Amino acid sequence: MTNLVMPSLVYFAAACLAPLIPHARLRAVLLLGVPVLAAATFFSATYGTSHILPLFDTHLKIFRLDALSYVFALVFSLAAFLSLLYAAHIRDRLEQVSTLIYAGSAIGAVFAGDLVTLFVFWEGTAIASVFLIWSRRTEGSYATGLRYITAQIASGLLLLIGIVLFYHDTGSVAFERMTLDSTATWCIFIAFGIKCAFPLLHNWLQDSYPAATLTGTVTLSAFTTKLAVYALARGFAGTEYLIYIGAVMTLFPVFFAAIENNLRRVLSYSLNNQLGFMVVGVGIGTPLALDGTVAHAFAHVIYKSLLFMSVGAVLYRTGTDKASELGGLWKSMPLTMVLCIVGAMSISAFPLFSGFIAKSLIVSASEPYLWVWFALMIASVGVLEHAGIKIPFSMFFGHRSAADAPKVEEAPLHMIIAMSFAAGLCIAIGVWPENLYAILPYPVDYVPYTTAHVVTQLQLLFFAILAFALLMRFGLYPLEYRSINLEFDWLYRRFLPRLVSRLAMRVTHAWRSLAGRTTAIATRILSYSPPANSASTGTMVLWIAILLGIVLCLAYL
Amino acid sequence: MPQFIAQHLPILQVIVPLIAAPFCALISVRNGAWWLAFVTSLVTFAISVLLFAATFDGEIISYHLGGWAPPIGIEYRVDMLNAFVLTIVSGTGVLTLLYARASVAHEVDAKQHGLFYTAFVLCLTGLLGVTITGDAFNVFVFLEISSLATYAIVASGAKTDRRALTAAYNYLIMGTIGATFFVIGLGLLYMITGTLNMADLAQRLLEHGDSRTLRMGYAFILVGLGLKLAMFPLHQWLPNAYTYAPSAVSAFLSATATKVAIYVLLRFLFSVFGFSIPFEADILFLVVLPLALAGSLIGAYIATYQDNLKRLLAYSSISQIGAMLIGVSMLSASGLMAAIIHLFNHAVTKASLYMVAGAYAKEAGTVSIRELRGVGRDMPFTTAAFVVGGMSLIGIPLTVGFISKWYLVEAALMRGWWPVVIVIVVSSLIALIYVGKFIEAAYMHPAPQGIIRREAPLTMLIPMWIFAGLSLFFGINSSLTSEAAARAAQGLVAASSLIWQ
Amino acid sequence: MTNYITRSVLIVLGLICIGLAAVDLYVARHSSLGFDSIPFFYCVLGFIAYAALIFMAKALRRVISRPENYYGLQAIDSESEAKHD
Amino acid sequence: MHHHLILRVVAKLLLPFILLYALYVQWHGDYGPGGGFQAGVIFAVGFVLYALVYGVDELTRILPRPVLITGMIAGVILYAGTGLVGLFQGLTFLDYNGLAADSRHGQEWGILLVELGVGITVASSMTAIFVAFATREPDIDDEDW
Repeated sequence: MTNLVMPSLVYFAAACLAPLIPHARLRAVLLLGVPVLAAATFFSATYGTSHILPLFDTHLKIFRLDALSYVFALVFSLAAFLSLLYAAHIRDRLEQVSTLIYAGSAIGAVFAGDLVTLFVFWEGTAIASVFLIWSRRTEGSYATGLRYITAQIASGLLLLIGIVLFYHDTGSVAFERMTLDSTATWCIFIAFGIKCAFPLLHNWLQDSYPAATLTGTVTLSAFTTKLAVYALARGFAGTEYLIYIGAVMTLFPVFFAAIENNLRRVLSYSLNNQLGFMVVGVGIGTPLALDGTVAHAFAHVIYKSLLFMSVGAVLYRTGTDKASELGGLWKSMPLTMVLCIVGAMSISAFPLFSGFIAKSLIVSASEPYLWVWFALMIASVGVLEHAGIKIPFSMFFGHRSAADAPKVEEAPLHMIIAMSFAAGLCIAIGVWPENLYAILPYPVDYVPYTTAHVVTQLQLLFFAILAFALLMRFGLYPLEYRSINLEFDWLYRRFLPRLVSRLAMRVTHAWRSLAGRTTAIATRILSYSPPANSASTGTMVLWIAILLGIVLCLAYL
Repeated sequence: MPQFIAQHLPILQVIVPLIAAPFCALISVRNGAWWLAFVTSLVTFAISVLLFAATFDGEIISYHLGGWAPPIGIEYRVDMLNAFVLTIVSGTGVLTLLYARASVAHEVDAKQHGLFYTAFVLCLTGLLGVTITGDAFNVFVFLEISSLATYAIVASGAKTDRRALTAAYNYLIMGTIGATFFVIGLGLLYMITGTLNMADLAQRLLEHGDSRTLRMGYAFILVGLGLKLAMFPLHQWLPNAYTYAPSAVSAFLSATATKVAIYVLLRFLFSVFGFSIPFEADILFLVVLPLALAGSLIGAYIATYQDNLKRLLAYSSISQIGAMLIGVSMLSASGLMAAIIHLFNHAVTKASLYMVAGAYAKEAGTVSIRELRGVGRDMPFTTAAFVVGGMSLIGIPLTVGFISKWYLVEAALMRGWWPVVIVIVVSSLIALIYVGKFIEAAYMHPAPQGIIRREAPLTMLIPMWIFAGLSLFFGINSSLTSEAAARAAQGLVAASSLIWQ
Repeated sequence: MTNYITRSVLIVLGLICIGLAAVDLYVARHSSLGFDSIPFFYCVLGFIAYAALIFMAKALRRVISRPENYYGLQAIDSESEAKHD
Repeated sequence: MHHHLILRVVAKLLLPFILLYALYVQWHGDYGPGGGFQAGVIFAVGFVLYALVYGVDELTRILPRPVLITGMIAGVILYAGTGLVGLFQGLTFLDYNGLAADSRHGQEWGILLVELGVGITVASSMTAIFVAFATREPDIDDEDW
């Protein structure tokens, strides 16, 4: 036991104390200190530090610091800081407390050295985060939150079952690399998969992120899925299934994103696609690929926050985040536009931006798998389409000229500061990649800025932009209109409920007619009337008699 | 500790509250009855703790009443299991009495307080007596003492709701039938063996072997106790009784009465019958296990529909009792341990939850979930206690509920009973719904117009939070409870003739 | 005015693309893939992939597009927008 | 209150015998059929008969509520107290050997006192239950039925 304070405890303590501060401004400012304080506890600690807590007949390693957990904890701290800064205008204590608990749980989970601790924090992120959705306080957000929490709890339960089985099989709950050779590890794998939004398990993400408050979405986008990527990288690195799962994940959201009207949902699809890159990296499992995954997760958290923040700022000023209702805001929100474009260029992997130096690692590592490499290239074009072009274009230019656009103010100062901070980081990482490479788990001897690489990347991107421009010119680019798109969630939001209600109606009908007939017969024969009060002593005694009868019958058998 | 007291601990455990009870009715000073009852419960708790400490390393204390040695005389016999249950009962007694002062003053007529506390202490006496005695007929006598007193204290909720009278009356009818079945079963056993001392009974039943009479006796005792412990579908007396009783009584009974009945069931199944003939185990698999599974699901399911918070908790109790019976039906040391630890954990959790409900009844004047909307803001500490208890009901880690579920699932897996694991998980999921329903109403909705609610007084908050704190403390550090439960379970298995373990 | 801007943007973009394609002839690539050293590989890939993606997405939209209130009036997409703080 | 003359006279005549019989059952309980439970009930029967014929008010005049409650309590205390004596003599609870110089006499005393305690409690409880029912104010007045 060292004298290191667990960083997650800093968040939890702050979550307990924060609501007691009466002044909203003061509270918002003080909260900014929390991620800094928490990061300070592990920032300069040596790798290998751990805490052991005895529980049951085993020992739990509730804190483990190594290269992998360090990077994730660092970027989570950054994300928590950005979210809190961006949300400085919020007075809702519930949302602040859940942000703190959510961030604290995510960081705690990253430091978990055993599965039980991981499970505790895993559920912590699930339960805390749902309040970011419910904080919107509409009926729709409540229903969405319920669907979200169901998926999250299902993941937690599967994890728990997996842990129990794993403990049963091996007698250990240590969280180390696993192989998919038993029910236990499959359960854990699928639990991770739900949180990582694997194809067909992904719907909770696109369903819920647009439903959160505008600040809540920024927070949500950073933690849950990246925690799952961390868990996969720790537990299932080199599992071949992941390569193909990841490849599918990079591709299919691209199509949905291209035709989605709600911009926060577009970003959610984009998030899913980006996770695909990381999952491919985990699946390949070579040091280069894992470094790529970690670097990509790091860069991704920052530019995805930036994009969500810019959409949030527009939503804050105009009251909508739907592409069909927006456009032409470049004149009234120029700063937001510039920052949004920085985020868009980062995610599209323009050279000198963070996406470029991170994604390249994964793409290079995927070269032995030809089709996967190909999928990643196409997906990169897709990223450019929906996140690089569609997001900034539909908000700031689009089908409206600046004259038609509603006259709104520039985003509030604290939002601009938060976005500038994120944008600065995007550029800094892109220009000086060696600082990020230095903290990755494996030594990196990769050079992103070769002439060939820069040129090919620019060719890919600019010809895609050219295609966009030409399609636009000839009116072939799909215009946005108010609509939603069916997705896999149609199954459980529409099909199954209808099916069940129909079946239930049938069964009720059948039962009623049967029961009606039986009662009629019984009444006629026995002139028996059912007791009015279901819990009358008569009924109770009847049950006793039945039960005693059964037991006695068995006794005579 | 003087030798004199150390020597007589087992009898003092029962006799102290028995003698104190009548004096409660005599004292006419304001709050005098409460003070006497409270001091008495403190003394009994101290005695239980001493007994617990004395038996923790496996010693068995035997006390002969009237100097007559068993099997002729009555014997009080304390081992790990009894001592554990005694501690639960008397500890709950202390805290509920502390809580009762404000709560009962609100819910029971002032002029009935003397008699109320008399009945309360008598109920405590009965429950302690049932637990401590080693004599089968004595179990019946104490069971009746506690039950009769219980009917009275349940009925005393009539000031706030007249339905308490009907509830108490139904409870009386059902309780009497249960006790009668139990005594019929005892009579049949006495026919076979001619003895009533439990240890002696076990010995002679083993020698006797299988017979119709024995099977009948087993059946009657099982069903009788099933009624007392509210085994599904014999639970129907429980929801009304717990709903309309004064809140302190609900808290006390939910933590003790059914738990003691489960203790008696364990004692009879393992120590007396001991599964010497296959029939006994068969019944457990064929009848008790399915009913326990059904109970744990249906109880939870019905709970999700309740608007009355106390009734919701009552149905949740039925579900949790189902979980304990699942543990018992596994007929393994780990299953028993899970049942015993759940017995403690559920007692702690449910007591705190009923105390919360009582605080609402006093301060908000209602226990209807619909009318309690937004109560989380007006009564933050009380509602926070509910959140802790609710998490424990669901089985979220760091609460005792998780510990119970963990051991239960592990025991089921050891037996390879997959469907049982699923039932346990599903019933926790349903628990999530009914707990979530209240928490959502308490925190996410605005309060109804024109309602003034204040935080509950400290005398209610302190015991409530002691229970809530315990359910967190033992959820984090369960070494004491799991150790005690494991030893108690081993003792029971060792006493029985379970050969397939 | 708008037309003028659009046209000049298009022209600038075209010039950049021509420049990039020209550079392709001078840069030697050493990737392990081999086939990507075909001239203008990345240019063609970027253009075709983008166009194909858009057309496929448009086809997909015909199948799955629904009115906003498809899941009832109490779903996120059909709720009023003014609920944000 | 002057109806049922015969009943009133016969009841008054019977009462002493009922009480005497109760006492007989009480004192013979230790070595014959009977004992405190039965005796207590017979005692109570006497009072109930009295109340039935002469009215509950008459009964509560001679046996007010406090007296009944005190009776119940005193019986329990007598019972438990007898048991406690053994405890204080260094024996176990309910050990009567020390109640007299001779352990045989001690046992006799013990049984007698314990049974007396039971008898008093049962008699007063039964009477109290009867009184409680008989004096209960009906929710609905007789005229309103």
